[in-house]
Amino acid sequence: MSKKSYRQAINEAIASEMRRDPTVILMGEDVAGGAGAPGDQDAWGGVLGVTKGLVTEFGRGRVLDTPLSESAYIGAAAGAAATGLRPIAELMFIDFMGVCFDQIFNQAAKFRYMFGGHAVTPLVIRAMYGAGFRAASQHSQCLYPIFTHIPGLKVVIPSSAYEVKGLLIQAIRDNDPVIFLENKVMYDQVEEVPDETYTIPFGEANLTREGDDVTIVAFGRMVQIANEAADRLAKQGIHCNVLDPRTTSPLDADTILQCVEETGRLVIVDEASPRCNMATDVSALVAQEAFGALKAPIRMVCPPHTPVPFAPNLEDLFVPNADRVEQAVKSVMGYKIRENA
Amino acid sequence: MSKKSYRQAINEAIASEMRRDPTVILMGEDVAGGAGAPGDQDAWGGVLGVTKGLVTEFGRGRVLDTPLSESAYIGAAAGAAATGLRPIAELMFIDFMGVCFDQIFNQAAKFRYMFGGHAVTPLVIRAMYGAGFRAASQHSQCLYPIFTHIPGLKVVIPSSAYEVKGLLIQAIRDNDPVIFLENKVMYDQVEEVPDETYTIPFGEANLTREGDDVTIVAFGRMVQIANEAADRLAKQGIHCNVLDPRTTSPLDADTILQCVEETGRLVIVDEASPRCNMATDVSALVAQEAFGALKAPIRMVCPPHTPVPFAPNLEDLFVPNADRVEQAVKSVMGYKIRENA
Amino acid sequence: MQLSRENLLKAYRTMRTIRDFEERLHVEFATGEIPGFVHLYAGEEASAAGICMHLTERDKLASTHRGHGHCIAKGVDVRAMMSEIYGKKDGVCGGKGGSMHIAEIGKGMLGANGIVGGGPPLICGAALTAKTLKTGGVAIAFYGDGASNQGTTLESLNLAKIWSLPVIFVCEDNGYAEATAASYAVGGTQMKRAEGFGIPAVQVDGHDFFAVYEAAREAIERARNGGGPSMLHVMLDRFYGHFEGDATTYRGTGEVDRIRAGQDCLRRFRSKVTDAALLRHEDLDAIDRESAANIDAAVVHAKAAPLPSDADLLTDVYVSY
Amino acid sequence: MQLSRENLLKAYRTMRTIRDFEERLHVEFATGEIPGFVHLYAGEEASAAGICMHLTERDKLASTHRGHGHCIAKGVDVRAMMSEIYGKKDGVCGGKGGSMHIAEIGKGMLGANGIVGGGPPLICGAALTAKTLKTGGVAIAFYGDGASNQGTTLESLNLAKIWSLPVIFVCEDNGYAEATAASYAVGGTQMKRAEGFGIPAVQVDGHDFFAVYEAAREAIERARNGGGPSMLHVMLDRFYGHFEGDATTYRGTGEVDRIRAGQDCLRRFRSKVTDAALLRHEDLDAIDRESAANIDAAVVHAKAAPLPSDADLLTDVYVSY
Ligand SMILES: Cc1ncc(C[n+]2csc(CCOP(=O)(O)OP(=O)(O)O)c2C)c(N)n1
Ligand SMILES: Cc1ncc(C[n+]2csc(CCOP(=O)(O)OP(=O)(O)O)c2C)c(N)n1
Ligand SMILES: [Mg+2]
Ligand SMILES: [Mg+2]
Repeated sequence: MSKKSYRQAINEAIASEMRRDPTVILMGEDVAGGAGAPGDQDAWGGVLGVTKGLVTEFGRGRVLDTPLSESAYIGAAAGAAATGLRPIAELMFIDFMGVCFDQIFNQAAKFRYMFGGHAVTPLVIRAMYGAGFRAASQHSQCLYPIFTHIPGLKVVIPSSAYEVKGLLIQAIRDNDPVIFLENKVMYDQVEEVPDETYTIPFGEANLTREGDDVTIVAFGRMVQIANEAADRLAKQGIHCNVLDPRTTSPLDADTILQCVEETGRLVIVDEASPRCNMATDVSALVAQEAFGALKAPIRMVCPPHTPVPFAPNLEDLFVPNADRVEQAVKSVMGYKIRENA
Repeated sequence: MSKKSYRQAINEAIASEMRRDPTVILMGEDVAGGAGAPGDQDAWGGVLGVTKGLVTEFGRGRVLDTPLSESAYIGAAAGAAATGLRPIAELMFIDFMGVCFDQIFNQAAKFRYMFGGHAVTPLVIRAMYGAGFRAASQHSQCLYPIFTHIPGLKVVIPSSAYEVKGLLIQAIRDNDPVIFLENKVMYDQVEEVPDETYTIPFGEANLTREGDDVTIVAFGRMVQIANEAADRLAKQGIHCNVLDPRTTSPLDADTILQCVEETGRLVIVDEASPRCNMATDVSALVAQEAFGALKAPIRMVCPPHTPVPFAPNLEDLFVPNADRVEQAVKSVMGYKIRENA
Repeated sequence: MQLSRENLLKAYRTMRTIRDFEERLHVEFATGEIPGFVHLYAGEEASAAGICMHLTERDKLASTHRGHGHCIAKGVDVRAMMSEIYGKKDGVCGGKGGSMHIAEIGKGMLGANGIVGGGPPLICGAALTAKTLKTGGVAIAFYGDGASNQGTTLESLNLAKIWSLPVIFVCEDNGYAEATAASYAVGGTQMKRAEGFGIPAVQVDGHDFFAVYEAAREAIERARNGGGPSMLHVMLDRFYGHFEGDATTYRGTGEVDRIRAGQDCLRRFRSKVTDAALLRHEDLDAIDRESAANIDAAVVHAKAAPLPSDADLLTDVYVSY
Repeated sequence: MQLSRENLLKAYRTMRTIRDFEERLHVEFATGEIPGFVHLYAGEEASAAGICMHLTERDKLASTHRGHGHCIAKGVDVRAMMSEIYGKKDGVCGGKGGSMHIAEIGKGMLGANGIVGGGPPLICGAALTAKTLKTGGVAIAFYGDGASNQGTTLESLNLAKIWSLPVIFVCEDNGYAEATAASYAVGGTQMKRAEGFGIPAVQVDGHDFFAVYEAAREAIERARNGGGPSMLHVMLDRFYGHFEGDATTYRGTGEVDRIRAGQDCLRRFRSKVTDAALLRHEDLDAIDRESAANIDAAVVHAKAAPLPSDADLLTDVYVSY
């Protein structure tokens, strides 16, 4: 156990699985540090240095720089997965999915079903997501609702350095295509992360705060925001469950419903665009399955229905923050049930 | 006024707008009947004959067959829209969006915002959607939740021949990028459709059945299913509002909320994959904004979280039908509010 | 022409089986009993057969919407295919895929594909597996003239080249993408495109089994020996419409008749091998009879076979969830 | 070399302004005051200038993530650009776009682009508008060696060819896509790729303004006269990292120093025009001073300029909603 950054935790997860299993390979733009360049080898490790060192340990046969051809290499990763390798393909920014989405959603995700259960596609697609990096409209999106919408994909959004290591190892060992989303603002966050290998199962939510009054369900970096709000609220006598579902697909519906049965109030914090997102997904689940337990409207804390703005002040306004979560919790606490309801 | 098919209504809408406005152009695979082929010109009109006759009237300068290069031509349509034309680009099956999604969601949809309001992109992307055609996993999807999720896009799902004409003319005249989705099972459906030009505004839901007991919100072809269920239920003394939102983005939240305020019960019928779809979107809207009016859980009638199967019996099981809507309505009617709620 | 008698018979059997399969589907589709989209490969048999003769199960193949021929040539069972096309439970994909998604991974047949250009990236991955695990296998991407304009295909040419993957790109050029002529939609030429990415290419008469066979031998040998990707530009013709139901009025008057009369790969094969006295007409006639019976049995079987059960709707989405 | 004195001065002014803009950004970025990603064009000025000298506002241009030079050469106001890069309300995009999304549609500058390969399809559309409305305009797609492997780019070459669009594809080849060398990632050559799609192409020394100018003249003339698309393969070098913050350890020892010493397009321009006595050093020095003052004023302005107001978050998503 030692202090590690989110970045290191990812690097360690990949390295340990590559050591354990020779069929695990890694590919992406500059993941091997820039092939063919005359200077240092292993100079980069992806655009933010996450995979640095891996080509040195595992060689260019297993750590492959790709051309700027996401359809070809994400598709190749899918094809390799279906034929015996366990590729980890880095898409850099999840915003780039638009140039290769077909290979993800019509190919990899559907092989197993279309082919009557005879295909196994152990593919991990890693990418950065999220706003707050001043990276503007085309490099700041979440987009996990889109992947969650697609049957056949699993979707993981780790909320801390500890989580990211265990979930990534799980993802690499998983036999289905996994979309693995790393929040780019979190790479330098440091916490205690075990040196050894461990896995965190998919579809099991993590209760990061306990309380009787309100359940907060939050995704990825929003778990940190939610915890911050919950801590503040606790000092004011309002006690929240904070649930980190860890994976949006599969979703731990049981734990969410159980928490709402206990608290009767629900706030959902989702950094994704507000229409057809995870906030709506969880809200609808609860409004269908745990309606009787609800004492107040289900409130969603999301960005507005706009692209991500560049100007720092606008971006800060765009991303949900602890203040907005706090207000939402207070508003559901203050809700009075109508007589005739 | 005369009886027209959904197919004819679309053809008429395009033809009338092309007559009215010389900047309207049409492009897509085989929309002009197969350029370069030695036989009949105007032989096809897109894969299902919808645009047949248009190249004869408007010529190859305005009705352009494209190579099998969706990124290039959908992107070209966006670029043409931003520079003075009003292109209608046919993507054939919406399932093909995966090879060109970037040009739609990162380019066309974001121009206006990223460029500080200085871009206008009057682009219509037409495509077929939906199951029931025995077209299997890669030709049967809905995918409108994905487009609805993206700020900057408008999304239209016409539910009948009358609707499709008015909404398509509106879409062509609209100054934002519009995703226009035609249900392929409906092309041969016939109803009274005016000969003259008319528009149906976006964001105004259509109440297709009236009733005090339950509100049913349904999309596209599901409006027909919902009406069928409502008619059956009426005979059994249960009276439903059936709402066709027509556009998922913008969504007529006011009318939905108003109907739910009146009925206190809500069933949503969505043919799209069940996670992060329009059913969840509408449910979450209501659970947040009209919670006090709710007398029962919000029930969603959707397909299962699977790709669309090929076998006809499985596909029939997959797509929501009137029976399932009827059951859902009855279940919310039968719901008893808990004492302690 | 260095094929053994056994291989000549095999080649003819493959082509004949494909032809009979497709012609029978044409007839059965017209009855309305076959659901969905069906794209027939009839006329193009020499391509699938000439290439797949060189392959074993360690070799992988990615196909297209027009996939029946590739499946048969790669060894997928005809009865299981027919059942699949009828949407039946004992279809090769359990009835869940249909004509456009026939696959048998265990046989190296990685799938027909409903997305034009969907296959080439996937096959690069199959080739990467072969290279990484040193299986000695090669990987074949079949794609049409239309698909040659899809970015996924073009990117794959480059990826295969720079990773020196054992891929053979087989552009089956039947002159049309749906109703649109290749002469309209394809800028430049396939050969020069290959050159553009530094990939060796040959153009070959796809009506001639032997021409395809020879060109494929060379390309596959190169790939197996670590020489990287190649392209075969196979010129051929489809006998039927783009899909069943297509009236093909965009084709020239008498175009198909002329092709059937002069360019039928089965007839050309027959006359070549009988003229050269490599096989007798009787040998081939026997195969014709055998194939006809086979297909007949497959259709009878498929029609009678049970549909999937309701529970099948929900299985096979994930390995675990 | 048929440029008027006025045009020579204009060319130098453009290149100098770009250089100063970029070098100043390099300095200011290091202070931490500039948000987001910034990709500098320094070293590549002759390409933007040599091409855009031929354009007017009816001509359209699609740029890349490395877009400042194209913007300046196409006439976007330097002060409005600087404000944009600082995220300020009076930026050319109201502060909503930043460095990667600078655009000024009215000037024919259709946008930098955060998606590599995003521009070529769009520019085909701009060219289609020009062709359809007979504006006489041409459309330029700038893209890098990395972007030349993106399917969107490759598809666009074909689309422009078969629609005979007035597009000039300008592949700015600086040898790297981020840290990955073009020698690794680009199979074949750009010239042969153009040929693969039937598009005429020339390779040109991008450190030499005059070479670019001449090659562009020909390609643009061809396009204006209905001759369809061309490609320019412009060989050049970037002086800085892929983006600001890149330590560029993947580059060879002394690589950038050698380039700066021997291949600086500004120095080469200066010696050429002064050697040929077309301009005097003083003429150019005056421009240097003017440019430095301009950039300085732009930075001072941008730093002091107000941020967007909170309400701006919600505007400009749709024309109407
Ligand atoms: C991405 C995508 N675009 C369009 C289609 C519709 N489509 C199916 S087959 C086809 C034509 C394919 O032409 P070609 O590649 O020449 O193959 P052929 O049908 O001639 O065998 C088209 C346009 C599709 N399935 N996928
Ligand atoms: C589709 C996509 N993939 C990857 C990236 C990340 N990226 C930004 S610039 C770049 C390299 C581009 O190289 P090149 O086209 O040669 O342009 P240069 O930076 O050399 O000017 C990459 C990989 C991106 N922005 N978009
Ligand atoms: Mg073809
Ligand atoms: Mg470059």
